[in-house]
Amino acid sequence: METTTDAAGDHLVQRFRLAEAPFEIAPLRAALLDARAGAYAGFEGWVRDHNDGRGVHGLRYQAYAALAQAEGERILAEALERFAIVNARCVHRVGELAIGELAVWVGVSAAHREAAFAACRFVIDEVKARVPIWKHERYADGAADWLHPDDQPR
Amino acid sequence: METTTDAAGDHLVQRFRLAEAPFEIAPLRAALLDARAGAYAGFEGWVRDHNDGRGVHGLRYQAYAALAQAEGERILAEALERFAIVNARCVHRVGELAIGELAVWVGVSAAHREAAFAACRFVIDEVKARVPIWKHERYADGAADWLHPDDQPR
Amino acid sequence: MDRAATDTVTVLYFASLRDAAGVASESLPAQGDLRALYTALRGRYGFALPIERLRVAVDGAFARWDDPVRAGSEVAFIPPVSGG
Amino acid sequence: MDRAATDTVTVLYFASLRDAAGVASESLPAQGDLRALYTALRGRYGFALPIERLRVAVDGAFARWDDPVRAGSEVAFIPPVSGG
Repeated sequence: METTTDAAGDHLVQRFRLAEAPFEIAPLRAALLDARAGAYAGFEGWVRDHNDGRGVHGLRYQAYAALAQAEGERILAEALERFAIVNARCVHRVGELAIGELAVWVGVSAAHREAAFAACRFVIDEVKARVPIWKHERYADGAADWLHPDDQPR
Repeated sequence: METTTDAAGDHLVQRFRLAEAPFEIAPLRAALLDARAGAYAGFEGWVRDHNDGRGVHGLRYQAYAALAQAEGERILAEALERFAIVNARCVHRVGELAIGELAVWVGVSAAHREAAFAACRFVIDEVKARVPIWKHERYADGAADWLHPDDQPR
Repeated sequence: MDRAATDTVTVLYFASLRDAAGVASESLPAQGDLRALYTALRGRYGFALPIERLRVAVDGAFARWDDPVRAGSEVAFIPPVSGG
Repeated sequence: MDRAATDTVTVLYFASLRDAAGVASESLPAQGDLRALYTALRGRYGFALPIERLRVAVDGAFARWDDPVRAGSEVAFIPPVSGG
């Protein structure tokens, strides 16, 4: 992945990325392989054919890209601080997605499985709660809507 | 994957498998893709270069294949009963493995992430606790040993 | 976006706010605080979301509703997110 | 393995038990219960693991130590497992 530079001029690895087109998981997972790591936990969010009992034909994600990137990086940095993990990455799609397409991917490597699972769960929970990305669903009945869940902001 | 036949003659999907050679994750993951599933949780166990502070050069897994297969299938059937998941699979390597090789893979698809994570964790925990597979480690200092953890059997 | 102007603020709209406003962004006079700005725009465009359900960001970082609207800045109203 | 014999049992060894026994399996007279069988073999081969740390399986299914050793069956002693 590319690198960014922080205010102090240090080169930082880019751990969070917005993808405008379908992306491959294999190279992302491969970048997490490490001789120190005995455990890898991964999460993928896929576009389902229904939501709350309503048929879904497709969807679109819109992001406030600058803030989404910054907030995503913050979440992955927090995961690395909080959990005994080796590495973590997340990629989130934006744009039009069809049923069955990959919407979000999280990968975490760690010495032990406990931390790998906990950090992976933390990252996807925080991304869903904090990163400025919005889902627009098109329904089987012809309707379409932006999803603005009730429990936000927190 | 192949199918097995239970006592009543029903054809059952084989969800657990022992692999004598390196295996590809991509087709296993692809088999879990489902339009009903919005979430996928995966776990991989890799061979680390150390264990309890000791340098590890490589390892070998030995299995009681007949019972390992039966017990592995039981664990995946239990996961499908206990959690609201769509599908689950597990493959465990046997034989010689080098540092960084994949030792075990678990994949779970579900409508929601909560169940996907919980079931994935359940499967790897139960496989490690119950399936008759033994690890033989070769250490940097030339020693080698079978691992028989203290907290077994439970 | 007119970031060069010293007396205006650029406002970004997302999701249902963008649909209601009919534009992705616009340049507006910089005056009052962020709360007053959203309240005025909600009145103009009929945004469904009350301010309690939004967050607000200025120049790409989260901000407080009491912060003044700074001329030359970029303000984004953040509806409840639904990524993942 | 001599599964056809009606008066013998096939015993399978794994991991440290296999190393200590020097064989993966052997055919032995079928007598007593599974507990007595392991105790006798532990005496013969010097297995480090006490019976409390093992499980036992007969014909591919977990069994009880009090079960009799059935002629023609396949007995496996299961040391603490370490897969994953």
